[in-house]
Amino acid sequence: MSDRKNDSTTDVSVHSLANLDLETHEKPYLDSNELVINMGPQHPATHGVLRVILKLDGEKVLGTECIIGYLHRGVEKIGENRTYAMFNPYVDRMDYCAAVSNGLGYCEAVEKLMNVEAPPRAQYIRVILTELQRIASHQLWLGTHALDIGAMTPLFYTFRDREEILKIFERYCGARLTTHAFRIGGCQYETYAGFEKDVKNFLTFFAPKVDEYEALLTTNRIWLERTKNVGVISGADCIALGVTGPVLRASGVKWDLRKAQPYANYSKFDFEIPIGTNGDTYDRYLVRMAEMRQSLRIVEQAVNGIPEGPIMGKVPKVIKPPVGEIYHSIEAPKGELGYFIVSDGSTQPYRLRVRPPSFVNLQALDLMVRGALVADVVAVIGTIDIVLGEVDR
Amino acid sequence: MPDFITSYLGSKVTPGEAGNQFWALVYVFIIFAGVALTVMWLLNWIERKALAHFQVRLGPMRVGPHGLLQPFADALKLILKEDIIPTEADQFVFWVAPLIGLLASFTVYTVIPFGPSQAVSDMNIGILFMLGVSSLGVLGIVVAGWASNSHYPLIGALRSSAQMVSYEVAMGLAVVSAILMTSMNASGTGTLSMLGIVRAQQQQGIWFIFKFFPLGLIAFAIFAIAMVAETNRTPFDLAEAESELTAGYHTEYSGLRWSLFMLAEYAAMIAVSSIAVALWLGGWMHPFPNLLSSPTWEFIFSLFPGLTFVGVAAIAFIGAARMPSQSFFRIQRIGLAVFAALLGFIALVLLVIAVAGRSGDTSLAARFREGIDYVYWFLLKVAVFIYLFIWYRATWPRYRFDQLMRIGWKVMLPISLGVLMLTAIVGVIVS
Amino acid sequence: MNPALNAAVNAGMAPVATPWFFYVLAGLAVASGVAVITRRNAVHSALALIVTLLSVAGLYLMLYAPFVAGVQIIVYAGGIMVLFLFVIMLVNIDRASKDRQFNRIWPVGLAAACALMALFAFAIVKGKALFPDRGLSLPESSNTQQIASMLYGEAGRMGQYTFAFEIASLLLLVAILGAVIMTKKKI
Amino acid sequence: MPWTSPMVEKYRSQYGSGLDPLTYLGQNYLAVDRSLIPDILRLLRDEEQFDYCVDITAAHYPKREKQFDVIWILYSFPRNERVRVKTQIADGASIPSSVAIWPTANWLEREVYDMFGIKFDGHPDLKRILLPDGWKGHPLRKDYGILQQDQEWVQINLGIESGQ
Repeated sequence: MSDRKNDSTTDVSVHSLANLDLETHEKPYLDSNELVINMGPQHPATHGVLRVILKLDGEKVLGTECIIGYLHRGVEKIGENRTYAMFNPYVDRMDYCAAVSNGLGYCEAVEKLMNVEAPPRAQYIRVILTELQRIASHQLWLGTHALDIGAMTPLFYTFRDREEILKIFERYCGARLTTHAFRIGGCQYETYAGFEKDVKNFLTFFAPKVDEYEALLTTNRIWLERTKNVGVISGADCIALGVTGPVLRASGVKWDLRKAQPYANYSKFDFEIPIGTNGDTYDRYLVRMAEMRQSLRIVEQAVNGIPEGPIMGKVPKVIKPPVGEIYHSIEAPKGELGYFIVSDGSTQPYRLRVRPPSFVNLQALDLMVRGALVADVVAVIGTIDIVLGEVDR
Repeated sequence: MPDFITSYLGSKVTPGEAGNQFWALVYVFIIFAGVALTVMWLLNWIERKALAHFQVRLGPMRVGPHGLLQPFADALKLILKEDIIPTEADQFVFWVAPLIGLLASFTVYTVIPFGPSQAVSDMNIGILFMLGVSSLGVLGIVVAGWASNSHYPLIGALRSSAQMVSYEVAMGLAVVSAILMTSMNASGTGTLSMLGIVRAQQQQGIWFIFKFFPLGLIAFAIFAIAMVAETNRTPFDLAEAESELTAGYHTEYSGLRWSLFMLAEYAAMIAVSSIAVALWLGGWMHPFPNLLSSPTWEFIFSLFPGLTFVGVAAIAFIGAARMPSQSFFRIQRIGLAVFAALLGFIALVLLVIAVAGRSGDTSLAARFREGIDYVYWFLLKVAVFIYLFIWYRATWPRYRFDQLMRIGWKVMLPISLGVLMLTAIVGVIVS
Repeated sequence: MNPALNAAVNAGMAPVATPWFFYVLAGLAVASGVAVITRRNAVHSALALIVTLLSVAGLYLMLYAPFVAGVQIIVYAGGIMVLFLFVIMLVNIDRASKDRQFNRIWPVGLAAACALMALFAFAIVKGKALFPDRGLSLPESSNTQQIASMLYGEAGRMGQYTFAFEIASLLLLVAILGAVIMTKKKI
Repeated sequence: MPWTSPMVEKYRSQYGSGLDPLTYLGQNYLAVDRSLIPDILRLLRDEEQFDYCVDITAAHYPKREKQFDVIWILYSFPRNERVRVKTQIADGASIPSSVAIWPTANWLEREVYDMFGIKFDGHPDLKRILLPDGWKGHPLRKDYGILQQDQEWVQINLGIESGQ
């Protein structure tokens, strides 16, 4: 299946996350080198409460160290103390920019553990909403990333268009951000009257908007200078560091869980996996732009082929999966989002582990910014697309 | 009326040249008050509105009709805010830094030639003085960054000083090539005086942007880029790059002291735009002064100021008419209508002056008409630049520091040097 | 009225300012000059130096030398002082301010300063005749043009100081290259 | 349910009873004795092309003698296949770090240490990652209550009586 370009065995010496020597020595008299600055946890460009300690030589980055956990809420511990159904809303609070995707992963993992399957209509609704959520997440990413690099305007364009997606969510389930759209075994709500029309309207509305974003940035000289060859990471490094999602694909590895290990009913849809070649910030931008277009394709096919039928599978009132364990992962907008659930046969998970893409991807920051400039750190943090709610859980 | 007032009204030179201290002071007052008000109110409002409309937003809408009074509300807020000086900061330097920048950018206005006699003084080293004083503005930024005793402001200050020093070189060379063009006359002597430079364009019958095409254009382009860097605006706003350095050199500033930095930045924007207008775009001259100089054309051009105000008043009236009809908007609607009426009145006065001043060249009305004409065309050209500044900000991302330096030293400096040499060579050949 | 001022007025130039201005500027220059060497904080010293330079520029203006004044502001206050500040900010100031302000050879420095002052006084008192009173012959052309014709000559004639000027610029070029070579380990 | 495949057979014959290949709901995992851990992981990467370490986590079983399960979730890009490796260790025991095998293990192992207190030998920088450095207790252990917190830390560092 995998037609990766970088077909190398992962080299151990590829990258060792060496630690920063942050101890402040007595400065020599005329020493102008090595400035240690603290970026965050309150900083406009760290997308939340990420704290990055930068060791600088002038403007050149000698090394970074991420301090995370400011938003730690103990989601996994909460999961062990709630029933399966009660925990469902909590997953929305991890990657709050892609709540629907989180919910899909969790519901499918529990369904797999119980060996039930959502009915076809529910699968279609799930795919439509999840792909819309992917577009929304990428829009949010694009706006904030462009803002980090200094372009203000894309932010407002993307928020204007993201609003249309959120409106569909709101009409469907009443919530815009933390949607709690799915239930274990299917969907809670039947689509509202006019759902298909809304989605189709959005398709025709949004296709030209992607071009609009691209008109602003893709051939913008300054944008090119700021993103090309910035934060380069090779495919082999990505794999060694466990980096997934658009970052991995931009490095030329054609790997998408929707194709590699199809879940929901993604195998029924025809779409492509966009990949980049250089693994730089610009390629990641292009990959995400192309992914928005591919998501539109999927939504179009799904909304045209949505069958009639029930929306909930046969799920007992009290969810009690048999003893056992399961790992299930989906392709969230940010990468591989996995749930590892151990059941002891009771109504609560014995152990619930979330494999968050942002957390793992963030590890690559150090490799990507060494030797770059301060401004690149901001660009690279943006391009990894982290959500601190998910990093810290 | 006292002698010193009436004696000057017919004068054709600047009050500084005529040694008329009273009128010099009046001019200083008009210019400073005008600039402060324009900068604080109009420029602030226009930047926010224009930027908002670039970004599919409305911008300020609540305070006053279409947010017209928002800048005043903000100014009031900033003045009333607590003046925080960090304990670790260098108190005195922290206190004095914003004043340096403000002083530098306002002092420049003494030599801006709004018209042949509409300037405070015609200094014979005008352009040199302007460049020198405006380069002092960076001291305010550097010192502010240092005095804050904090890492981000320090990096902002370092960036700013490196940027200013680099771009001043290219800017200076571009300016020199314009000065060189002033010497393309019979006597072969150029001038550094701002008025002299505009007069040279008048005598040679060409704006310097078109002189020795494309040399003038290239020099102008170099200056137009360098002046964005000089004023720390997007895409060269690295000194205050908010996504990297939170707010750069003014991170630790708040309230009035912070607003002084903003005031200085806006004032500097107008100042550098004025240099560009005076040096390349014919200063106070209306378009095609050599072709369209018949009395009829003069009359048509003199109607422009009045017509502009008519246009703005009309827009304001339409805005008032289109206000929603809820009672909540009644005050706003009335306010906007009054504003429109005021603009209409100004337009009427201007048109009356234009018509009355048409006949002779000696009457007071004619003097007024001329003065208004000069100032109008000068400010119109400056306004184009201000709009460009806002447009840049809405469109472009920010350059990275090394790219900025590379452009400054490896692209703009060689080009401006080459343009300077070519201008000199072409000048020698032509004369 | 002194003759120089008289000549200036005759040449169509209004007096730039009263002697009062001179005393203010001179006092400012001296006071800030003292501040430059007495401040412990290097940035304060640099700021005081800027004030000195600006007041000297003002004095140039009073001497009908606007070009020199303008160059003084651009080059010294605008350019060199910014670089000074740039360097000072990168240096670890805390330690510099703890160092002794005056080292052991300060009496020598004082003696040298006194000697220089005596020399100036001597020159002013005794050598008045040596310096022609140029103020009497203020020409029509502006100061800028005079400097230009001194340096570059006019109407095909080489200027008085063209050669020296070119040599000086060559010297500066050599100094720049030397600075680059000294700071860069590898070129 | 036992898991059979040529790969498993090969290792089975090599390591014997230290290795227990199982499958559940179509997902394969190897229950491995702690002593075999670095070897098996290295073999899986080098010879079986499991080049992507998806996740490292643990589970706490306080009633067992060896209280902790440490679980590696691996994926192979060339084979498009997942496998889990599980081992049991006692409280206080340590386990060899796999940072040298997959660099991504760095933060994942730190998180396991943070949440369970399992030490990884040879980890370059084993310290807490999500919780603050001075925190007492490891929250994902079963004996750590859901409302429990390090009162002392909260009082000293946050200056408040309680975080709840």
